[in-house]
Amino acid sequence: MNKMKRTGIFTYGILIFLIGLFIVLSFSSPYFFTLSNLTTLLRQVAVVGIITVSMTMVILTGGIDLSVGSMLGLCAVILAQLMVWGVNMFLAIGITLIVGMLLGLFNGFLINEIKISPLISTLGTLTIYSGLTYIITGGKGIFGFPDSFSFIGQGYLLGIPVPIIILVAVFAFGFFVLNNTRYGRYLYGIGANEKASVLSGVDVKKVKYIAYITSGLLSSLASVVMLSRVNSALPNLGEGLEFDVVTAVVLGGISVNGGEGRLQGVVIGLLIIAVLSNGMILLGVGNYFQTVVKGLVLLIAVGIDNISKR
Amino acid sequence: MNKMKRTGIFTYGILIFLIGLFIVLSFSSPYFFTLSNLTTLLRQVAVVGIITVSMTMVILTGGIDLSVGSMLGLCAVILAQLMVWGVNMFLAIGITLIVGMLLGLFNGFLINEIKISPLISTLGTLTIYSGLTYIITGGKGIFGFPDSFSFIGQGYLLGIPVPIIILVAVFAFGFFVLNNTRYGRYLYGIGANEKASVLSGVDVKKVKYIAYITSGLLSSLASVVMLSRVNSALPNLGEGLEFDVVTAVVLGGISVNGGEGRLQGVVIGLLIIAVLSNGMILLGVGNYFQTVVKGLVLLIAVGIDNISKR
Amino acid sequence: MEDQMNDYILTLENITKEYPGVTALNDVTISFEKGKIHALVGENGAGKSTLIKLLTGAIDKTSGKIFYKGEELKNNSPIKSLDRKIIPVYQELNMIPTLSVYDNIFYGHEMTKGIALDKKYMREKTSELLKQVGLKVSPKTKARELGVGNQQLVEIAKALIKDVDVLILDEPTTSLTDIETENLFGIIRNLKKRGISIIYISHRLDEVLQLSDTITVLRDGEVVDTRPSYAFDEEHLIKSMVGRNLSRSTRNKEKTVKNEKVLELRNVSTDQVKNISFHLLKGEILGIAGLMGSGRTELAEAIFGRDKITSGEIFVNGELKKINSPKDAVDEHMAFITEDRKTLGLMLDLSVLENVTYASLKKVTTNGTIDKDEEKQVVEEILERLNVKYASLDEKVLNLSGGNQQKVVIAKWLLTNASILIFDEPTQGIDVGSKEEIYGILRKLAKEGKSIILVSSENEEIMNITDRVLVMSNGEIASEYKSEALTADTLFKDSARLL
Amino acid sequence: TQEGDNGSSEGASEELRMGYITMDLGNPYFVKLIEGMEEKAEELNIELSVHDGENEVEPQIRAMEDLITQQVDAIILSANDSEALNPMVQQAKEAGISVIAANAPVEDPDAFIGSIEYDNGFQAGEIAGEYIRDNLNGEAKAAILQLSTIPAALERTEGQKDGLLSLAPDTEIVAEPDASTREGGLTAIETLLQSHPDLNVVLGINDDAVLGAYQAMKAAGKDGEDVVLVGFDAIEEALLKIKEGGIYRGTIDIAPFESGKVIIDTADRVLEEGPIEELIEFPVTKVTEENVDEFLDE
Ligand SMILES: Nc1ncnc2c1ncn2[C@@H]1O[C@H](COP(=O)(O)OP(=O)(O)OP(=O)(O)O)[C@@H](O)[C@H]1O
Ligand SMILES: Nc1ncnc2c1ncn2[C@@H]1O[C@H](COP(=O)(O)OP(=O)(O)OP(=O)(O)O)[C@@H](O)[C@H]1O
Ligand SMILES: [Mg+2]
Ligand SMILES: [Mg+2]
Repeated sequence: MNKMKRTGIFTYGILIFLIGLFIVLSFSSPYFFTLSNLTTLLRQVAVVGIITVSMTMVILTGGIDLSVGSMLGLCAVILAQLMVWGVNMFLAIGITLIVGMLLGLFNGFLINEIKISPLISTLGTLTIYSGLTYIITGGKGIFGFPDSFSFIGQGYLLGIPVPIIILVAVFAFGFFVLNNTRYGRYLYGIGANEKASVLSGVDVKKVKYIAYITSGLLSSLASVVMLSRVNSALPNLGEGLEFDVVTAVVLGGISVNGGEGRLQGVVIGLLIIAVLSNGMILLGVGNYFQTVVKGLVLLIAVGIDNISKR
Repeated sequence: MNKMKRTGIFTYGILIFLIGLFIVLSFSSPYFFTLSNLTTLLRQVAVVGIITVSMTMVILTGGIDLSVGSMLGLCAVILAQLMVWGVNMFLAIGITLIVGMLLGLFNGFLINEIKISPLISTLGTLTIYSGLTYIITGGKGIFGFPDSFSFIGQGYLLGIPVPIIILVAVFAFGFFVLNNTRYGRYLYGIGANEKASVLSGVDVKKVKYIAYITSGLLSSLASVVMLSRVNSALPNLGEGLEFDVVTAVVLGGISVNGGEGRLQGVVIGLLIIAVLSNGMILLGVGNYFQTVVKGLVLLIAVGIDNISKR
Repeated sequence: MEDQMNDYILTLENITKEYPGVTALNDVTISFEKGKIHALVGENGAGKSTLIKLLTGAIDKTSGKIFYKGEELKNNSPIKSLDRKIIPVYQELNMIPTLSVYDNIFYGHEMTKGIALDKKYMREKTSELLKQVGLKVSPKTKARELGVGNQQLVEIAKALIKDVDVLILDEPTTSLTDIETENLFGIIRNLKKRGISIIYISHRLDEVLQLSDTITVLRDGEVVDTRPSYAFDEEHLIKSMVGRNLSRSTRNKEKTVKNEKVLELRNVSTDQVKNISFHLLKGEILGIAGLMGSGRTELAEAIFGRDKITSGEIFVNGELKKINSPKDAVDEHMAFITEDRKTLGLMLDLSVLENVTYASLKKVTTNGTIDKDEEKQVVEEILERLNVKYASLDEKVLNLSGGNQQKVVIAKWLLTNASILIFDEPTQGIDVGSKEEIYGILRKLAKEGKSIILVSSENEEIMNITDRVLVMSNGEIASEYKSEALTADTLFKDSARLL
Repeated sequence: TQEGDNGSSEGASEELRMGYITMDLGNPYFVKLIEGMEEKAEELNIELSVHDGENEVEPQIRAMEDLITQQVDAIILSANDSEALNPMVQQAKEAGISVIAANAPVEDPDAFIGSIEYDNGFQAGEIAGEYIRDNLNGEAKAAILQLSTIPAALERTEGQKDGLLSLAPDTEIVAEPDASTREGGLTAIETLLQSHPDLNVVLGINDDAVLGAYQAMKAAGKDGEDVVLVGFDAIEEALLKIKEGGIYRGTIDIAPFESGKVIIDTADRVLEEGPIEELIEFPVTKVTEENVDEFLDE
């Protein structure tokens, strides 16, 4: 039942593409290759980037989590409401992270126990979580947080923006888990052949639970960064985010069928997405053309990667 | 545990759910179970329904076509523009259908020749086609069609609304192809074991080309119905449609991994979606709650189906 | 050259096939005579399957020429070679699991009436064919519901339905029992009578000697010998395959069995097997024999927690245990080497290294972190011992030859600390030399106090390796023998007893 | 649509550079607004770049950051949420960039041009209310098509309801489904006509949705004197329907093209003369059959 070899394994093609993009943009816009712009760019991509790590884990098992944007929105709204009610900031953040994990747990429950496919499960919870968000907010924004809260999204530590530090830490964690732990092996193994994993005595359910809970956790961590960045919890915060996250992951060479791909590829996929939208804004590409260019670049990036693999 | 058959194959569970939904709604609203309302409901679902047939074909091969909404939008805009320029209606429709097939061909090309995974290929063209639509319209609507054009979306033939006739014809075609032709077998075979299909002498590329071209064709057929229904080509026509289409197909038990599921399941999936949104409007469910209910129903429907299979 | 063309239907000239890091075939020249049975033999990884795939266009050659009926084959592909009536049965099964048996048999060559499928005709024709190959299932059965052996028979039927000039069989008998094998030989001889040329690959050398007209021996991608079959005997053949003399062990077993029940089943039933009671002793090798479909695999799966037990009890080391999942079984120190390596045993897209340690990661991890150096060392050691041929530890298992893949499955379970090992057709596709090695390992394990259940369709294996044998028939245990007391004849009779 | 070609080339320092961040480019109102802005910008030799807010705040913040990096002269912002954008506005100002708020207020801008959504909606409601009062004895069954996921849209809907009820207090509002597109309006009204065959008033968040409602009403044969549809935005298609004198009774012209020009003018003034304290109002006009010709000429 094994499929033909799948496209999309990370190779140098996509790295070369990224470098090419860098060079072209540096020559086209004097603002692009500046420390300040590159920092801005990384800061902007932090929210998506944090979630790509857990999405990579989930997709490696052969699953998907479409509810990440909704979880982010719901967590942000809960965090905002707690802070507005005067709950201590750290406690509020702690509660939010736990809520995120519970949301992820529910996804895991649907997938493991009710055996609903990950696509449908998380499509369902995407809708449910986002509906809850609107119900909580009544469609309006929640704002008015302690000043210190803005540190997470807007502050600096040793001259480096805090979101970037968080992003790097999450990726470091991801690298370690995927490359050096037993759990990481199981993620790959389950995606490559779930039945064989079961027969090898791996607790497949547990591995999946952890993956989806991590997805909830990182979505809620991202919501903290996001909320601190935008300073107001609108119910549509995070809407459509799953699109960017999945694109970065798959562009980075993680096979949607699971079991294949490396996190370093995802770093590159993420950077391509970030550089591209930043670059087009700098160049003042017309908005409608931006859409076309984005699509083309996505295809060209993967296309070059495939051709370089022949 | 692994001997359990895959989740998502069509069984009676989902049919029972649909019947249950019918009964509940009939008791909750006196307007639901009327010929006029059921006709309206079918008419409304025709556009999505037409595309579910080709989406089923594509998903059976183990692929996906996310660009259907964009293709619909682009085709509608082209058809509108042609008619506004005074091109004969039938000629304009003919051209539009050919354009649809070409758009599908391009998807097939990316998947077959550049070997970009279907998800990424059609995500890319989703963006590109929709960008083109905005460029053509400049973001505004195109309107002013011959009166006779409204027949397709709003007319009746022997007392039956034309969109419903088209929908039924497309499904009949789909049933025949999937159950009674070689091509139908190959769709299943490729999805279940692509490598074995190659070795068995199946022209896998050709089969996939046809599937994606059909997807383009039916999207453009749907665009004709849609345009005739709304009477004005706005660039956002069809946006997000892929969501409904994929949901109906997967709810109907077509495995996203390909090779499994029956079109009769898709009919039921489609009806559940249609009945649900119609029912909630009739009952006047609050907008935010509608979202939550939709997600819940999706999960419960599939959940019941799974449990009935144990 | 010219007049040779009349006798030879297929000729390979100086064929070389290179993969990154491996030369699978090196300057191979072979000619296949029309209307003859030509066998290919060689160790695992010698290049036999590669040669077949080149012939059918499933892969491209690096250099060299192939002639068919006097014409050079260029831009070959599976579609074209099927059109040329070169019909292969590949070593790896190529079923469409979600389609029915009859759909599978006609797949790619469906019969139609107008544009609609002629299902009735196809079903009837399939029934006929299934009878011919000795498979008793309905044509409407889904392929995925069949065991490996039955799938193999469907593959053979799938080849027979076609109009054939050259029939290629790559290890068709690995998962068949003697009855189906004999049946197949009958079919092959018939085809030969009709002037059809046959290329036959097998590790069962007795079969090869009995069936073929010519034998070619491959070693490390090169042809080392080609002769008429009568010019070989088994010893000679092995020598030319392996490149040295191989001592083949006979029944010189040491007594290692201790009178201590490590596993006991009492009246165990599942949907597939009925009322099974037996015990396994410490240090014992217990054979399970039977016909195809007799439920041997199902029994193994029931013990290992893969199949639901509907009634009965299982005792491990004298204690009643509920084994509800393979994980429970592994926790009870059991191991299960499945017969279906492709769908149940291996993660084909993962590396050799990842596959081998997958079931025993705990051994090389501390606090969840893998000690990669240690892991590498452990893996290299076991692969060396099993004589596995691979380019690098990072290579995908998919790229290994069939026999080497099988060895990886075995390696994976040998690394665990299991004390009860269930082997389901463990030596399928494994070459003679390595088989001896594996038998040696089994005995050593028994001597160390481990207990082994060996499910096998090879009578010789059953009779030579085990201490005791259960014969299954139609989902039940028909009889039990001390291995010394068992003969091929009784085995055959008992297998059919409950049918 | 913009002149990106000479945009980033050096030596263009004489030209003023401005960035405009819209709420959502998928919305025809903003498309029109931008056209007005672009025309005016070209006239004044201003280089204008446009950034899509995609109906969210994150893209707007991102665009703010990018524009600050580029050191444009002025940022024009139609904030999707002022709370979210306030910090960025301050950052921009600290970086010496003038910030002009359009459509929606932010904290301490250099100028604010806009209108109050509630008031705009109220006027739309009045059109319907007046018709119901004068022609239908003040009795009617109404549906309001809303867009409940956007705060500004919620305010407009509130205004519409209040405006309607202020003149025709006996009107029964039977449903308020979400619908902001042609297909959405069509489907919603088709369905509502099943449960409320006597539904005769539809107010919508935009002309798009109401044009969909128009299709549904027509198809149901409801094109009599008792039917009242009132849209919003005054897009051409709606104006043509109003001119026909049928059931499409009115819409609200918020003059996007003109407003666009005003925005650029104001921004230019701010750069020359400094901040403007008072609110500069967009022209907002009720459009009905009586005055529709004035709007169709453009
Ligand atoms: N796709 C591939 N990529 C890399 N190496 C390959 C690939 N396919 C086969 N090989 C290598 O080519 C060699 C020959 O393999 P082949 O399958 O022909 O052996 P074989 O003689 O059929 O062995 P067996 O008896 O085990 O089936 C092996 O070393 C194998 O690892
Ligand atoms: N998933 C399944 N669903 C239905 N029937 C099955 C399934 N798996 C196995 N069977 C049937 O159970 C019976 C016994 O299985 P199986 O053929 O594996 O037994 P076996 O004695 O191990 O023989 P083999 O040599 O074929 O492995 C067969 O008739 C097979 O078709
Ligand atoms: Mg082989
Ligand atoms: Mg078996």
